[in-house]
Amino acid sequence: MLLEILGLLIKISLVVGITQGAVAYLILVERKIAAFAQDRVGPNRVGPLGLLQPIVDGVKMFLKEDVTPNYVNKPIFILAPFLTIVTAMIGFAVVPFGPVGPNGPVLMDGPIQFQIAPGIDIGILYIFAVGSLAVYGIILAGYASNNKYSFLGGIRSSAQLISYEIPMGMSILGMVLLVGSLDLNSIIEWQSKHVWGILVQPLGFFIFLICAFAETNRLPFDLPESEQELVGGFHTEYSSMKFGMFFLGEYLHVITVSYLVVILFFGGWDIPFVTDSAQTGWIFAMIKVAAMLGKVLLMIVFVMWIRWTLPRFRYDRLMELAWKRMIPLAIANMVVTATVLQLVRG
Amino acid sequence: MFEIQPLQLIQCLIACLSGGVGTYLMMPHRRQFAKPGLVFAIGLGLILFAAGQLMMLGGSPTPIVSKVFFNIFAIASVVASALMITARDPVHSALWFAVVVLSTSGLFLLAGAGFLAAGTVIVYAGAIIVTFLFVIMLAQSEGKAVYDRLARQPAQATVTGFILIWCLLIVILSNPGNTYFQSGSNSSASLAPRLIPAKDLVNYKRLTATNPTYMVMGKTLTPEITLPDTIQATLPAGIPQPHVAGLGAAMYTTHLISSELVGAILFVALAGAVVIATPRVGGESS
Amino acid sequence: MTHSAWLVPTLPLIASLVTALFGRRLGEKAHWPIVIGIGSAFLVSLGVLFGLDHPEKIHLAEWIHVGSLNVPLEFRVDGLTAMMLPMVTFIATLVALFAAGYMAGDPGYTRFFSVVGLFVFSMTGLVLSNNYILTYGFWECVGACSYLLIGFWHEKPSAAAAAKKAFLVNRVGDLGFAVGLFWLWTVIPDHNLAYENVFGMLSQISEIDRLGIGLLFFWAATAKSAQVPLYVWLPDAMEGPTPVSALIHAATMVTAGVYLIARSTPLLVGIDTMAPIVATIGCLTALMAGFYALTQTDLKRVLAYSTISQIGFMFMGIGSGVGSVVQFAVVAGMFHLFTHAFFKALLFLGSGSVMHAMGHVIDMRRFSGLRHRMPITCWTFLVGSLALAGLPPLSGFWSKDEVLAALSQASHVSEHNGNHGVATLYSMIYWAALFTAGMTAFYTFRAFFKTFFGPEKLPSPNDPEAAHDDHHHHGDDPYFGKESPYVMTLPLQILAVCAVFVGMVFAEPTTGWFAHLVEHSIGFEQLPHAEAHGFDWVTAVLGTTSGLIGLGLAYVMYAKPSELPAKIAKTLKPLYDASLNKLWVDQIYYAVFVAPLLALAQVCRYFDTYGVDGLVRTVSLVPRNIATGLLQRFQNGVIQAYAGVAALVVVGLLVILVLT
Amino acid sequence: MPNSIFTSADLTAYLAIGAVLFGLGTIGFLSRRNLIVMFLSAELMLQGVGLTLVGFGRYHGNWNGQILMIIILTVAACEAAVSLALVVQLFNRSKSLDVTIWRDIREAGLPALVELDQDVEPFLAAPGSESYPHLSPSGREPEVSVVASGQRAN
Repeated sequence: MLLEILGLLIKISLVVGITQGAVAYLILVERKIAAFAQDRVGPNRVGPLGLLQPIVDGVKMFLKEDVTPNYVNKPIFILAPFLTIVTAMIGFAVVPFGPVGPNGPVLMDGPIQFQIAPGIDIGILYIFAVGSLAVYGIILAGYASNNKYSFLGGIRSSAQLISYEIPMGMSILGMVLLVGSLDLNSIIEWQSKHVWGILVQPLGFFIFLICAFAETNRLPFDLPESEQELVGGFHTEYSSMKFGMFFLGEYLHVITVSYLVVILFFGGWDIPFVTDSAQTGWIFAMIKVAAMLGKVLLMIVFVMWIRWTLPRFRYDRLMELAWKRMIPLAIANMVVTATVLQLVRG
Repeated sequence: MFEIQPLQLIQCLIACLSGGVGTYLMMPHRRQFAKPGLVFAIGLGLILFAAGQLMMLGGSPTPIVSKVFFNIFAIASVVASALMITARDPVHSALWFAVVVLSTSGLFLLAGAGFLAAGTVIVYAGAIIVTFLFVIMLAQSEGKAVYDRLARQPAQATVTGFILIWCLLIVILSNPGNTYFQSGSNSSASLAPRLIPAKDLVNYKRLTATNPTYMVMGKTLTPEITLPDTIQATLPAGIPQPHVAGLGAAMYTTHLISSELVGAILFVALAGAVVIATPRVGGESS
Repeated sequence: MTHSAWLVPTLPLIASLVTALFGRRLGEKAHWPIVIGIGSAFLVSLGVLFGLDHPEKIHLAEWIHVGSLNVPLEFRVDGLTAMMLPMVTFIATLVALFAAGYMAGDPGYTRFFSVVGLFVFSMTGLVLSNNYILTYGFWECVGACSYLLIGFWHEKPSAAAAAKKAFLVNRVGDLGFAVGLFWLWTVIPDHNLAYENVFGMLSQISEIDRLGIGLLFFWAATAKSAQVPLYVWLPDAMEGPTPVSALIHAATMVTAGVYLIARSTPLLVGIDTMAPIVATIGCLTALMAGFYALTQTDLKRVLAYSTISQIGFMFMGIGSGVGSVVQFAVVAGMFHLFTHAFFKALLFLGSGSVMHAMGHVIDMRRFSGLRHRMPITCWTFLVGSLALAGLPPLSGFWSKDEVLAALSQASHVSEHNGNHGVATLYSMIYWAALFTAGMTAFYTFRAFFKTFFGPEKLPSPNDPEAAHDDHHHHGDDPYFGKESPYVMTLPLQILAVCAVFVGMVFAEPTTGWFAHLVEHSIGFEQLPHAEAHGFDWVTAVLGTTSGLIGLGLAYVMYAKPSELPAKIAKTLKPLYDASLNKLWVDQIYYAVFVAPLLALAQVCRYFDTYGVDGLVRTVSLVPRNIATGLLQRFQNGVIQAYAGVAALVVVGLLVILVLT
Repeated sequence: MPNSIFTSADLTAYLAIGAVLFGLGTIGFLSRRNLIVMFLSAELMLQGVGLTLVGFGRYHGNWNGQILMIIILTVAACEAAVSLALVVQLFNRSKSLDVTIWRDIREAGLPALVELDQDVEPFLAAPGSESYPHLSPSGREPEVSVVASGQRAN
């Protein structure tokens, strides 16, 4: 019992530490990609190839003066960035980083599970539930700042996030129907046994990807913080590490979403013809973890690439896209999948 | 039938009294004798005390982890709801309600209703409360309106509410099944059918003991086996519990019509909300 | 061919449905389905007529089957049917063609044709049905169509009132039919009201029952066929479009009563009191209507009264069926019905053509001398008038002659049987009929001369007579003052040809085809009949003379403008007023029937307001006082107060639950 | 715990918490005057009922409780949608969320039951200059959308 709890704590600290560190370097990656897209060099002064830049950035964040304006709603103003980062982090509880199940590498009489909370059979629902809480951070930040632009940003984001949650939830239903389970690990195993999700659910993948961009407030859907219209959006009044937390939360969301895309549509740890769920031992476990990480990295790079490729949407177009395009498409995808399944399985 | 233990009765009364006084003190009202902040703090303390009494009343699950989490969620939900109904700022109200929903979801999770827990968070916390916040922010951006700082007849309301709570608690605690299962004896076995019909008991036993699967619309399903403890003790262990699949099967077979009706209601509400909220062109409302 | 007779009602029904469903899309072509449907129904009924060698029964389906009551959907083709079907469909086809021109541009164009199709369906079904109950059903359908068509321009208050009046008066008659049916149902042992069954069981029905049933049926017929005392609806029915007047209120529907009595003749034969009653009522109607028609200024009303009068002739013919004359009487009545249909439809369509050209003005005082402007209408109208006046050798002559002959024979036979009173009655009716024939010629040609002769004059809004002006503005009417289009004059010419020849082709003295046909109807073989009837030269001469006198008078008075009519009107002022005001029958009906009913309704209303309502109000005072005194204060409008009460009620329930 | 035994003591605990939530919701509904807080209180009562249902369902070992809770969830969503639409309409008419001013269904001639507004607990404003957001239009509306909406209106 105690050992279990200890293992759990180790896993949690590992995940938190790695993801936080990853975020720091993701910012560097983003800046490099931005520089590439704009035909610049990018940060290259701190350390070799600018590799120490994230550390310096972090130090700067911590050392800056933390300004809290006196007209803000203080409790909520302080609560908002924490909410953002917490909701972004706890989603990782059910994400499998590698193989999960009885075939994992054995350590101290038990297989290691590359997942903080194995055996939760409603993994996807959990992630959606947690993801739906992410809106609080933004809307409360906007409200508590007591600032016209922040407020508008918060209002915009709440409408945007609620709207895009619907098609996002519906787009994965096709995969859920195919697999017959809400457990992320089962979904990966089904894909390794049969075929990657993107091949059987291309429309679902497409809708999910677009909604993921909107849910993470990334370009071309970063309306809540669009600089030209709203100064800085909901985080205009924030400074220092509170601002850093919003930044962190955004990148954590990107990582979560990338994991989801990889798990749902790109087979998770699966490499065709190489891996399957029956393999045991450390070597295969490491291969699987690496495969998963690689795919997630590619996905993150894709997200950043899109940022420097597409211009921002107008707000009414954004809502129209959700309600008039995405939702009908998602419903059609679901109905067609269900019908075909019923016909095939009888 | 009034089979409540005197100790429980007294505990109940103390919890209700302290809770009632605490709630009354926390209510937004005219205060002349003390600072509002102090009164609020005293009320909150009383509420916490009442919640603790309540925890002692009801008992809690046996495994230690579950016990801890159960108590955390229960106290959080009770205290958060008390704060919700007394908050001056409606935005705070909504946020406290979000806390209530989250802790209730935790309780759902502890009762084995994981799907429902996630669903409640998605629907309530993710959509309904956000919409409420949205409207509050549009309608009234600061909690300084007169009607938010002045409750309507707080004393009468609190008394009514806590009489209701007290009655409910007495009814719950004086449940005949309560004494039957707590004593663990078969002395009042004749009362058992009030909890679960004898016929169903036999069926459950037969199903779970001899035939662990049964057919629903051509699909094989494992029966749910969560039963009152005395009966459950006699059953073979290790039969897996279907969760979402079982819920879905029950929902779309036994409760099919209800599901359809709910869908219809949802559709009608959608249309109704659109019609009501759309501003009339050239009408009196902006 | 006879077995396909069921097509005759079915085709118009389909056409009607097609028009009703797709009429909007057809637009100006909405008449095509109806013209084609009725036209093909006419072809089928021609086939039925020529292919008829023996009566045939067509069983289509079960309709009502309750206990011992079994009403099949069954058609019968026999002589009467085979005679009626082509007549109805032929005239309906021509009227539909005419209406295609007449109704053009009317907003209710498709509705009109749809109802016309429905009407033809009902009428052909009525004559085809082999069962009293089915007949009753179609009888009501016909009435409904009539209601729809009279009230076709329902936005006009007068049209709506006329439709209501027609419907109500027909209700009064239909009551008679219904009660007669009930009576018949009780006296027929096996409750089967098929014609052959009823006529086969005559021996088992007592004479008094037969008389009662017959009188009730005749009561129904007086309403449908506009006889005294229920004729009042027909003149008002002229509010409908003129083609409707031609089709329904002259040629076909109004003859349904005559048809019913003719069809039921086997049921009534042998009852001596029945025939004189029918003949008397017919004679009275013919005289009265003819009298009214003398002074009418409205062209359509003249024709309407002449229709009533001519149907009176038909009833006179049927009513002369005493003793051995029965079969001949029926033949005479039905033959007059047959010929009358052609020339009356012709006259009505002619008047429609005049109306069309005059911008829907029909008052004869406002136009005259139209013979040069509308030559085709004029000549066809002349043919119709001659036929109506009964001048040889046109069709009206032959049929009127047969009616008169039947009357004189009835008188002889009664005399022979020693029934002096009845004989005297019949001879009086005979002379009255001759007089009426003269009146007919007079008013017909009065209308003809006033319309087509004299100085040329067109209606204009400045006319002092146009006080109650119509709302039709004919400023841009391309047909104003001109001959009607081809689609309207063609039916006129066809009908004119028919009006000339149809009598000669079918009449007794020439071919005897008609009598031969009618004798092949169900039950008619039981009717007593004398040997072949020769041509009655005396009657023919007398009738022709009477008609010529009427014609001559009309020529003298109206062919050229003269002071003569006004002088005569002044001399015979009481008679003139009586005719102009139609003997004040409408006013008498109002005073006798409508006013007492209204008074009774008023009494009921006051009883309801003060008696019943007063009681209810008194009772309601009790809770009201309790509410205002005690309960009102709880309705304070604050939702939370209500919710608090609800919470306390829950507390109370819980207390009860715990303590018990 | 989901896989462990659910005793009647557990059931009692669930029922007790449900009852307390229900009662507190009642109090909130009875005493608060803000329409939105009243609706939140009603939702709180629904949560209490949901706890009861789930507890009973678990205790009896069937799904009925959870299914009823799902139905409640749906109805709550509908209620939120419709009621919020109504609240927005009411607010547009009276510029206030106070429920006590909507008393149109009361009998005539009854006195007002609400205390007068002068005895209000003081509002402790945050020190310093305040700038509350006022949603005034910033900048001109894009002309394209005006033309488009004009065409749509025609």
